[in-house]
Amino acid sequence: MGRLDTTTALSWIRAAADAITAHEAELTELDTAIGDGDHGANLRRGFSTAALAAERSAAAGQEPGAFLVDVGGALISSVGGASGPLYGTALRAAGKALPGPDADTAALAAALQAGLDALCRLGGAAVGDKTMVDAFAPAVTALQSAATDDLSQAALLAADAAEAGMRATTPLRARKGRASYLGERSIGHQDPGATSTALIFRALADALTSDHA
Amino acid sequence: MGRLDTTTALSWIRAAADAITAHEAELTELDTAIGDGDHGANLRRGFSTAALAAERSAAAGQEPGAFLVDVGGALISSVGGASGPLYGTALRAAGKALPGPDADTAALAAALQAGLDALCRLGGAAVGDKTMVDAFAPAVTALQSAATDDLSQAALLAADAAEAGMRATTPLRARKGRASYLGERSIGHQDPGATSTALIFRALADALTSDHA
Amino acid sequence: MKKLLNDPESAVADALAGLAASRPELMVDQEHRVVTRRAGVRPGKVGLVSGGGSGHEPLHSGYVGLGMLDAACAGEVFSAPTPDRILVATRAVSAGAGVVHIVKNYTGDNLSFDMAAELAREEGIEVEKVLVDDDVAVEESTWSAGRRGTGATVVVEKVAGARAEAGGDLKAVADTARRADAMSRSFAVALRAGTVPAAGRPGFDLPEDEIEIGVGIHGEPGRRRGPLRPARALVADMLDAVLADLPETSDPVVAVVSGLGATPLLELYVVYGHVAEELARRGVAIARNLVGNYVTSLDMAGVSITLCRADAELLRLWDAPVDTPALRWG
Amino acid sequence: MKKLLNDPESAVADALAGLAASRPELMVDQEHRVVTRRAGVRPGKVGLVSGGGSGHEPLHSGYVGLGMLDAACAGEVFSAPTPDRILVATRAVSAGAGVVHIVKNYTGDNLSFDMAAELAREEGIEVEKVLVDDDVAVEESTWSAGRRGTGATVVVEKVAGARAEAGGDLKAVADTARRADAMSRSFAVALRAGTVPAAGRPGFDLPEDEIEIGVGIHGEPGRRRGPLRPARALVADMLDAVLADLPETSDPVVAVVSGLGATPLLELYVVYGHVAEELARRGVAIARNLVGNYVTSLDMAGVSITLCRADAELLRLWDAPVDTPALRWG
Ligand SMILES: Nc1ncnc2c1ncn2[C@@H]1O[C@H](COP(=O)(O)OP(=O)(O)O)[C@@H](O)[C@H]1O
Ligand SMILES: Nc1ncnc2c1ncn2[C@@H]1O[C@H](COP(=O)(O)OP(=O)(O)O)[C@@H](O)[C@H]1O
Ligand SMILES: [Mg+2]
Ligand SMILES: [Mg+2]
Ligand SMILES: [Mg+2]
Ligand SMILES: [Mg+2]
Repeated sequence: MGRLDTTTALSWIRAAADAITAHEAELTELDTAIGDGDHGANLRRGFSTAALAAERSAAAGQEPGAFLVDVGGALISSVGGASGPLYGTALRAAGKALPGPDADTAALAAALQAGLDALCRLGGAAVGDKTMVDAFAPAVTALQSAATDDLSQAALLAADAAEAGMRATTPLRARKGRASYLGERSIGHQDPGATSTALIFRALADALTSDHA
Repeated sequence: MGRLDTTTALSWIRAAADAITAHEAELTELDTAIGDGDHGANLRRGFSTAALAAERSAAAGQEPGAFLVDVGGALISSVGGASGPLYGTALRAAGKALPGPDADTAALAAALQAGLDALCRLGGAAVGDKTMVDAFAPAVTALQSAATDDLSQAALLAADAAEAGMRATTPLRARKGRASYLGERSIGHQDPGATSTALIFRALADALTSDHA
Repeated sequence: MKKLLNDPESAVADALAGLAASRPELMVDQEHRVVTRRAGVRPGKVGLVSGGGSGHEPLHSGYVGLGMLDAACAGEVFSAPTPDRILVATRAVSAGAGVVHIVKNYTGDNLSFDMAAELAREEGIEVEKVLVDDDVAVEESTWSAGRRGTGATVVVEKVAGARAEAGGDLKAVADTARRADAMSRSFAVALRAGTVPAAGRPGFDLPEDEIEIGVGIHGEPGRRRGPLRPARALVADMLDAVLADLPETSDPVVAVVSGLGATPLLELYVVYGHVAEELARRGVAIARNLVGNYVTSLDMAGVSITLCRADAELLRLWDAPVDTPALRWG
Repeated sequence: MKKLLNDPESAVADALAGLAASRPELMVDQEHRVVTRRAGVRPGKVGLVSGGGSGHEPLHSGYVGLGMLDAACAGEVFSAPTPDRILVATRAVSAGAGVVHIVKNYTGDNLSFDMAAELAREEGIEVEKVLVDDDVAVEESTWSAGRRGTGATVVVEKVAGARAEAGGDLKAVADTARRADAMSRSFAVALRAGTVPAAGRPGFDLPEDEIEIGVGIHGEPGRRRGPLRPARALVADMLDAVLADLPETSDPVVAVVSGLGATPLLELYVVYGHVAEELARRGVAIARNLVGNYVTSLDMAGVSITLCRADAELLRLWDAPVDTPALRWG
């Protein structure tokens, strides 16, 4: 009942790139409030480069794992901000943990868990530090614990969980990234990275839903 | 019926200094619109220095002529803007043309004419160029042609003429000073120097009126 | 947004094109946004690479030249350069003696430089990373990403460059740079926010009578707002913050008063006057000083004060000849 | 008004105090607001005095030093120094060979320097006045006080200083300076007005999408308003205006791109890139260039472009060693 193959993975990255572009202004806004205002431009640039890499990788017949490694590499070499190495490393680690031509819910969840682990190792952030981890972690947990074999259903739950995690960053005081420099003043603002993470998980759900409709 | 002696001349300079201080913001405003915004500060600084020089000069028993030379010198060495050398030179020339311990209307008019001539020689401006000359010249003319021996009455006419000349600068296009750099855009603004000239002639009338009340 | 630009997208590329046209002694690799010395690196000399987001000019490209950096990587505005580009710069300045990376302490910069160093090492290039973290507005605690790298960068790059030019080996150059950083502290205030070209509006709005206190160089708000006060009082507060954290030795200091991009020199000299006055009052001697735009934050109005305790060796390195677009003497 | 000052009244004095603290090689006479070289003037060398209103920093005090000015007179903000102070400066740098006054063409400056020259001559000091009038935004006609002196001042002061340092006599130094002025033209645009401290608010307000075209350096509005356009187009228009009036010779030019006080270097380099591109297209070679804040107008955002046709002699004088706070090479 729904597996992630390279075609669907390509749809995911396309959808993520579209979502980032559509929300660029919002991400800029959020990063202007508690960061340096470049998260929207960083990710638009990064995902448009990543989408090109994704097309090439898919056209070259890569399996989803190698495909995600390619996409992650493209992010690392195009974003520049903190989010680039973090997202890129997460996708590369996820890709390396994803065997075979397609993945079911459990395999994808395990791969994304590996990606999350790499991200946390690299950035040193934990849940509650007001970063992308606050959206990423609950999404992976939702995917892992989804009581369904239907990957698109599970992805919808993951997207919901990411969005809930994203919203939950608002009252937090930042401990990592630029927002931490603001101390108390970071409280009351939604984290830009958690917001883009939620967009990326929503794009996964969208890709799975439409491809397997 | 009223003559300008050193006591009255001192009252004049005091009154002029007070008027300039009271109208500093207005002069700044006018000079900001078509100049560089410093006419108010220039003249406040200049007239407060000039007022000190005036006190000293009067205390030293100078006659009105030498007194005006002292005051003019103080303006030259304290204003800095174009208006400093111009006013200073005018007062110095007027002082040099003013003989004796006191002056009647005709003598003062002749002295101020000499001051005006020096001012025009130095600055090269004529009536209609949108400068202090536009207020200064009609004031001197009014003084010269006043059909009265009463100096304070004549000074009132001169002040009125200066104010009319000042107002008449508004529709003019500047040919001298910074406002000339604006070309057509100088039209529609009252000249700051003409405005301070009107204040100075009004101060003369006030000094003469109150001293001889 | 009012800027002398063509398009936010091309701002960095266009500025680098201007730098290339203005400075034939520099080489600009537009594809990778890497600025190097046309003369190249003397065989056996330690290579010096720095870089970071653009918008801090003259940092870093303005410090490439004899006696200072060998290469600068220009990221997008306020975004770290990507690892592949840092790698290109690292390769370009590797002359057999290893390469020092001077990195301002921000998450993105740290990650990108670390990844690039990893790749360079795989190619057999020895890399030492030196972190600049001088901004005392950020308390080092579990509640932050650590002190930011700001005004001290110019001091670190200057002395490290002199040490490398004088033949120091990789460890010596890196240690000198680390010592300069350890001896430096900075604090900045902003009167008006700057505008990131891609964002199009100022990072924050401030009432006419308030300033942001403890800002960094990325347009973020400071630790708190406070009233705009006379320069003398403001400087005293800023020095309190800097001196409270500056290592106490009997050495004099190098003092850098840097505008944040939109501050006229008249005001910077007013500030420096009070820095000199206040430090004299507190018994801290100023051995050298810089007053101007050295580490900026786009068109932010404000000022940063950096002090670096400098012993005889650091002073000697400071005084060594330097010939770059933004620093030149000796 | 948001500025790093104590009091508008003391702005100039406070800035001079900072300059004095920062630059021990300069001497600041606070009573008369005169900045001179501590080393004094070599007997038999022509003395060089410039000055004008403050608010144009580094002009003029930042150009006092070896190979450039011997003295700078700092008036109040945008107000010429008074004649008595110019006289003090003139006396201070008179070393038996006469003194050149470099005067930007404004009524107040002209009158004050003329009066000072008169007084100096009465004391037996020979004085030559050199007028700088490079701003093509002001058409020379019966309708104006003549072209303003703006960006070319730095070129004139540089080459005159070199000529004097090289032993030129009074007439030679003055003639060199006049030739540099005659060969120079400038044009400036403003994106945002600056604020005179004593006035407390900006000289003009501009909508977000408009600029002032043809501004001077005293905060006055320009000849007209126009839309904010891409830097490339703006530069082409500015060069049109400059080149239309620049003497046509086969000589290359010295190009100065100066920020007006609140313009980040990133933008100035973007502008310089287009200056280089456009001049190449039009067949005008750039022999030397400056990009930075050289002649400013408080915190005005904007840029001026100055071109000076420079023959071999002017280039040689340009290249001669200079050691001042704001220009240093050779
Ligand atoms: N150490 C970290 N671990 C995890 N996420 C982080 C960390 N530092 C920053 N982030 C995330 O990165 C986001 C900012 O990304 P971006 O604006 O692109 O980079 P930068 O902060 O370098 O400008 C933050 O909102 C936060 O979610
Ligand atoms: N050539 C001139 N002749 C007569 N008056 C002049 C001349 N140039 C300027 N002025 C007067 O000076 C006034 C400006 O004075 P001020 O602002 O103090 O000096 P500045 O223009 O040097 O800043 C103008 O409004 C004008 O009336
Ligand atoms: Mg950011
Ligand atoms: Mg004025
Ligand atoms: Mg960033
Ligand atoms: Mg003025």
